Amino acid sequence: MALVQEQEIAGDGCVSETILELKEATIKFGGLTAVNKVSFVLNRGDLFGLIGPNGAGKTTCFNLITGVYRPTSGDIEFKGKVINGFAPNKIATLGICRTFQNIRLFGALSARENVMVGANLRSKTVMPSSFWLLPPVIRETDEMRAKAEHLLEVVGLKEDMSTRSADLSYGEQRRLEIARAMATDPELILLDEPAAGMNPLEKETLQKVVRRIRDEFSMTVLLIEHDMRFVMGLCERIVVLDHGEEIAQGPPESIRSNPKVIEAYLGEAATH
Amino acid sequence: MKFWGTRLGSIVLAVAGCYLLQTIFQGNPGMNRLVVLACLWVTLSVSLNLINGITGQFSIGHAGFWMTGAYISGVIMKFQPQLKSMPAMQLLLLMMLIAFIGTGIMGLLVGLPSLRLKGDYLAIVTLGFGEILRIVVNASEPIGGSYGLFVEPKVNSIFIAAMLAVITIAACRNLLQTAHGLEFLSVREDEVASQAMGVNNTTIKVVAFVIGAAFAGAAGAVFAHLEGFISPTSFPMAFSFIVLTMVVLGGTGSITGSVVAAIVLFAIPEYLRGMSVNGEPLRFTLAGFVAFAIAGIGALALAKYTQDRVHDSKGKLIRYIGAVVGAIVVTGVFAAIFRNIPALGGKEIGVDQIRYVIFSLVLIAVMLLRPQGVFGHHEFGWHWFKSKKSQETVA
Amino acid sequence: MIGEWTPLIAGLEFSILPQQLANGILLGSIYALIALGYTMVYGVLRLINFAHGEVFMLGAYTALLVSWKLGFTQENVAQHPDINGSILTLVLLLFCSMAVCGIVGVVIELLAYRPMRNQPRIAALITAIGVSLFLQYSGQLFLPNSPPPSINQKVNPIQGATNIPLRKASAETLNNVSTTTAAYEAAKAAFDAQLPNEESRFQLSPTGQALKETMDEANRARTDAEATANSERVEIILPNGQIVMFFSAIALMVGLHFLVNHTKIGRGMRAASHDFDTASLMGINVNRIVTFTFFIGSALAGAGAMMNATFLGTPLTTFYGVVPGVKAFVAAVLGGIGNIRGALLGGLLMGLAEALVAWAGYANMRDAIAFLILIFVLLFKPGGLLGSAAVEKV
Amino acid sequence: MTWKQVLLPLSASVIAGAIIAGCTPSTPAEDSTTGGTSTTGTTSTSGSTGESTSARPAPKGGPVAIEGNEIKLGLVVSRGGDLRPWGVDCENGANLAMSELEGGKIGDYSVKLMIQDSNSNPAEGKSAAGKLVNDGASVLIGEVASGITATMAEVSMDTGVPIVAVGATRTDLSQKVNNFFRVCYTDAFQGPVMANFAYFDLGLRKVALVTDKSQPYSTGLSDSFRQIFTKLGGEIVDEQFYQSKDTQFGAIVTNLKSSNPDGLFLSGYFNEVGPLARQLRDAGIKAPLMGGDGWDSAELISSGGDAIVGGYFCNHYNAEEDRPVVKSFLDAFKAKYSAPPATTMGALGYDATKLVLDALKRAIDTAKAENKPLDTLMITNAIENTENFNGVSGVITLKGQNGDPLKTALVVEVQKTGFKFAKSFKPEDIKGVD
Repeated sequence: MALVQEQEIAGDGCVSETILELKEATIKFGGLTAVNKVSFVLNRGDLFGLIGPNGAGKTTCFNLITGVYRPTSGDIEFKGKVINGFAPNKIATLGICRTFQNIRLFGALSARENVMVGANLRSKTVMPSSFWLLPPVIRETDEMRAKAEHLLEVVGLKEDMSTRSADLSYGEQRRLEIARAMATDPELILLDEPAAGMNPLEKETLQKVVRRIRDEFSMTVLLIEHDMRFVMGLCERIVVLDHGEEIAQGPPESIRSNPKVIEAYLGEAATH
Repeated sequence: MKFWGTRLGSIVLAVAGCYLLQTIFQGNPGMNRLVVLACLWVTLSVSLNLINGITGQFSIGHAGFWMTGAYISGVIMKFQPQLKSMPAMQLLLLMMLIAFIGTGIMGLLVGLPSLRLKGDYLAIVTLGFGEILRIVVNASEPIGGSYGLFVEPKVNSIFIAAMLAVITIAACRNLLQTAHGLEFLSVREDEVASQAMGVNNTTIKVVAFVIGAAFAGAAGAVFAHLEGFISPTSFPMAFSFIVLTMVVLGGTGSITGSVVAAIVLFAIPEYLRGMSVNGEPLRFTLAGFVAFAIAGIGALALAKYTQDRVHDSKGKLIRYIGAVVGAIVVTGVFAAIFRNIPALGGKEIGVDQIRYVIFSLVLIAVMLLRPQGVFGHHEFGWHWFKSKKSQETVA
Repeated sequence: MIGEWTPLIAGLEFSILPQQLANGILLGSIYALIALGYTMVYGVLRLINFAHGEVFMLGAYTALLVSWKLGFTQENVAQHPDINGSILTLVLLLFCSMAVCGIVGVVIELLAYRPMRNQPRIAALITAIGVSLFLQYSGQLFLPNSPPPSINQKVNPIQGATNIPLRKASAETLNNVSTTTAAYEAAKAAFDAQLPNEESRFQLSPTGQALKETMDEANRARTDAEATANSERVEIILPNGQIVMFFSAIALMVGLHFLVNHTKIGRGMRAASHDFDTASLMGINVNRIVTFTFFIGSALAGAGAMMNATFLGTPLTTFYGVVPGVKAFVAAVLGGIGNIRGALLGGLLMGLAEALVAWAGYANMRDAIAFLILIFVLLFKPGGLLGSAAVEKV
Repeated sequence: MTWKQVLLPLSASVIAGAIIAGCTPSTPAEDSTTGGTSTTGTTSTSGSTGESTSARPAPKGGPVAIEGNEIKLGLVVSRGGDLRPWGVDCENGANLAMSELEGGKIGDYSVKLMIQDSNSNPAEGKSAAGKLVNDGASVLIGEVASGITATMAEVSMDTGVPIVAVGATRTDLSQKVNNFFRVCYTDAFQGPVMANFAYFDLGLRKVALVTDKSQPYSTGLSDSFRQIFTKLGGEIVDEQFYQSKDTQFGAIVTNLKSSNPDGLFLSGYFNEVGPLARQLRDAGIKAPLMGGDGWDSAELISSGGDAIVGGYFCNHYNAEEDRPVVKSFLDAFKAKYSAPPATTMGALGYDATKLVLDALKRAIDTAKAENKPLDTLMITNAIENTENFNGVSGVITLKGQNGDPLKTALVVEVQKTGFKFAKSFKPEDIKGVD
């Protein structure tokens, strides 16, 4: 029920509470600085885009936020709390969840089971009780199944609920990843190239889904995308990275006309 | 209400089944022991399946856990002989409980490296653990060393062994019935993704090792009291491989697969031991065996080719039948030819002498034809008889 | 027994440390040679070839059967004591072992592993275990194993040992040795002279008994003097056979290194080990590469087996390959499986560890401690010493 | 994760356990009334008093009457695994003994030998023995190793079927049950023989032991040697260990060298002793080598080469002995299998079977005389009463010996062409044993 309230607040746009803040986050691999002093602020309810040419450090940014890597310097704050170097599962528990650029589904599990893994994060029962199949666990599992089915419906995979996830098509797998991430009830969801490999029709549906995530499920969305039209049509604010450095930040219109961005995308922007 | 009814019903059913098993085989001392051993193998293979198949941690040290359990019980009986005054059944249960806990702790120790190691590296560490244990026991004379240890009292109860197997199966199956079980599967499927979904991989892996080891330890206690004598040679490294084979052959992650494979693989050598014609062990000539081996390889290759390349079911069937018939014909012809080769001609071998040759051939053949294991990731259940096969593993 | 373990430091005898290090290196070079086979196959196919130990066993049997064909059977040697092997015989045995093992390796790959190539690795592993069991148990039907035969020592012209003195015993003790030896010789001569009058060596008349006791007394004095000389002396004694094994192993490894790094097929192997699928897309005939890898890896096992069986003379059973197989596997993992230099390093370290553990007075725990070292190394370097732990790209 | 949630499953498990424990039917083969712990040689029994004169506990099962006119003997050997060389020899010896039985019959009974494989594993050995008894075996013969025999003895304990062990030298085995017998001597006999030989005949005072830590046989032999040798006044200056199937012994050889022994006692099997001897000599150790009957194989000379020549070991018989039974056995064995027995188990397997057949004859006579059906207890008693059985491996007396035969041991010297008799030891010759 708390969700509904937050949604209202975000919808009104009156209160802009900072949910994630990167403060000069930097990471070096050996001599290579993959992300260099990147700073940006996400407010609750944002639909935020992170773009940049190949190798700009976007996914590394995600890895920093989700705890796969620990920043060499700088801080990452989630709801005012520094989360540097937390284990990924800890960060997921705090309320940040992600999808992966190179899809990482649990291939042998069905679509529904994939989502249930995510939903299990908010389980209130302990694992030992499942060895005994105690009633609370069964009840909870049933609830999770229902939740999973609902989320699959949201991303449009209701038909394929019991299909092995490895047997799904590429686009379906991407949407399944989103559903799985949503199942963890995150406050902030990170989507890594959700539209990659989709046809225009699928992309359009996806845009709706992402909006719905924000509006209906009141999650803050941070997404990486290559397709400019997709990003520009969807995001309210955008950060552009190039060679690990932040080169621009602002609403889509200002980004579109930013000479630095055009330079970085030279030739690439024109094709989109 | 319905829930508790089902629950109570299945418990009663399981107890009754085990009791039935006991009453059927009680009177037959030879079978009695084999049934107990089969139950122990089932326990071992299902518990390894939890580590290896369900959680995906490549462990080949299961004989070590088995040995730990057996020795815990043996050593306690050696140094606390006054325990013998307890009724045998209660004593066995107590020993199983202690072995369960003790081996669980051992499982914790062995499981810890799994937090850092993966795949083959983890495999060699678990293998090394088994070997270290064997060598240390060999060198520790207070607990018998290589001489071994007599364990008293001997308790021979199909009921207990079967109940242990049932409880192991139930624990694993129950786990997979719930969303918590999915955590184990997700660790197997993709550790990075599972962690990103908030699964604590560390806990999951350690729990898998602890539970898997603990059940193997309990089986060890039963084994020690069944045999009345344990020594490091009773738990050779090869046993770890055989348990692993049971898990993979049944289909990694499939509990029913593990159960069936354990029973079948245990039964093959024992069945071949008893295979006889008019009371004499079945014998055939070495020439015949070689011919059969050659024909078998050919038939296997043909079957494999058919499986991979031929797609219409009628053609498949014809080729399969052709492979079998061809193998029989080739065996006959080659046997006739080989009989004239002096090195092969005269010798005769009993089927019980080549039990393990046949065992290994079955292993290779099954793996070639069905690499995902007999049951794949699936469980055998009622849904197999329904029109639409469910593709879901669990839940 | 636990109470009787030598205290760790007090038991160390530093005068034999050089010798123990040499022992370790000699032992390790053979581990390394066998480990190379594991490592090469793993490098290309990511498959642990559990049947490698059995290929090793077949190599030893090949050497045995060839030596029998050459006339070095026990009866023949007993009848013709002048039969002696030459270096040429050894080379022939080596060649045959390597060729047979190479072919066996290729056949195993073709029949058992190739169909499994696109299957889960664990399935291929079980097939490998199956092949290993098959070779062990079917070998019992066809190969001579009761009693376990050994290659007759006459085959091997390289006998004896090389002594490298590091510190000589003092002149005084040496003098003492020669006096006591002379006294013993004299007593022995007296006893031997008496022997024809006796019923047997062990059933003596009082005279004989007295003479024998004098001789035993003199003998004890002599061994005591020799013991003093021994403890003063520091030396390294290397059995010639093992020296040959060591250098052959090194030569084979250097050859392999050249092959992998400086030839076309070696380039193919490296490409395949880097990325199997891409290599095949790049027009490399990966099947040929795999076949070749199995041939070379198995041939190296054959070489190790032939040298082990000939120079050390252990009787052969079909389980001959199990222990070297496991040890070499450990060595390969220790060095970083898939890495050729790692196999060498791992093998040498294993050998040294075993020798040093025995030196410290824990000979009964030797293998256990080798495994412990492995576990500790892996905990700190999860990819082995030279292997890089694969970092998953997220 | 609250404690309540953790405790609930735990307590549930305890309750479940209690329920199972409570409602379990007790099996007939209840074992709570077993005798002593029997880890030492002299155990007094409690409870069951058998009709046998021995002080060992009686078996729990049996006696089983023999129906029909066929007596089945069950032989367990290792056809697979590490022990195969000994197993095959034992099987050959037993088959030879059977083939010498005229008409395959004793009196009215035809005698059949059934053979099962133990695959060198104690558990499988027990399964094999269980199967044989199930198939109607009235006597068990085997195994060559103590570990497997120990589990087989459990079958004898439960069923009352007597067992005659072939090569199980572990001392305390025979104390478990009174239908256990063996044709080999125990570790407690062989070790002292060699200790006496080393001390008195070779005049050694400082001996080093080399033990195969993975073989109970070797461990036991080393222990008994050490015990007697130190009691006689000698000193054990060092003990080094290896595991079966080791091939390079450099490290322990170097240690042995630094301890400067007068003599070395290698208690392992010939497989490792041959190469070990060569490496000892290569390292410059000249002290004489000694061992137990595990050395007995022609392969010892082949694998040990010149290094092993001059070594002494304790054996059951010697091929050059002029006892007629040895000669006829060797001739028959060579004729049947075209080679002499490869290990000492050929003779022991032959003796075990012969001894059983001999006992059967007497048991059948007894049954006839008492006009009772033949049963396993009669056979047990007949075996127990064996006196002066003239076996290949020596004259065996089991009467009053608690299953361990009274035999003469031979010490033989290894020579280039074979083994030469050195000295024989009767049990009463051995000093230092209480």
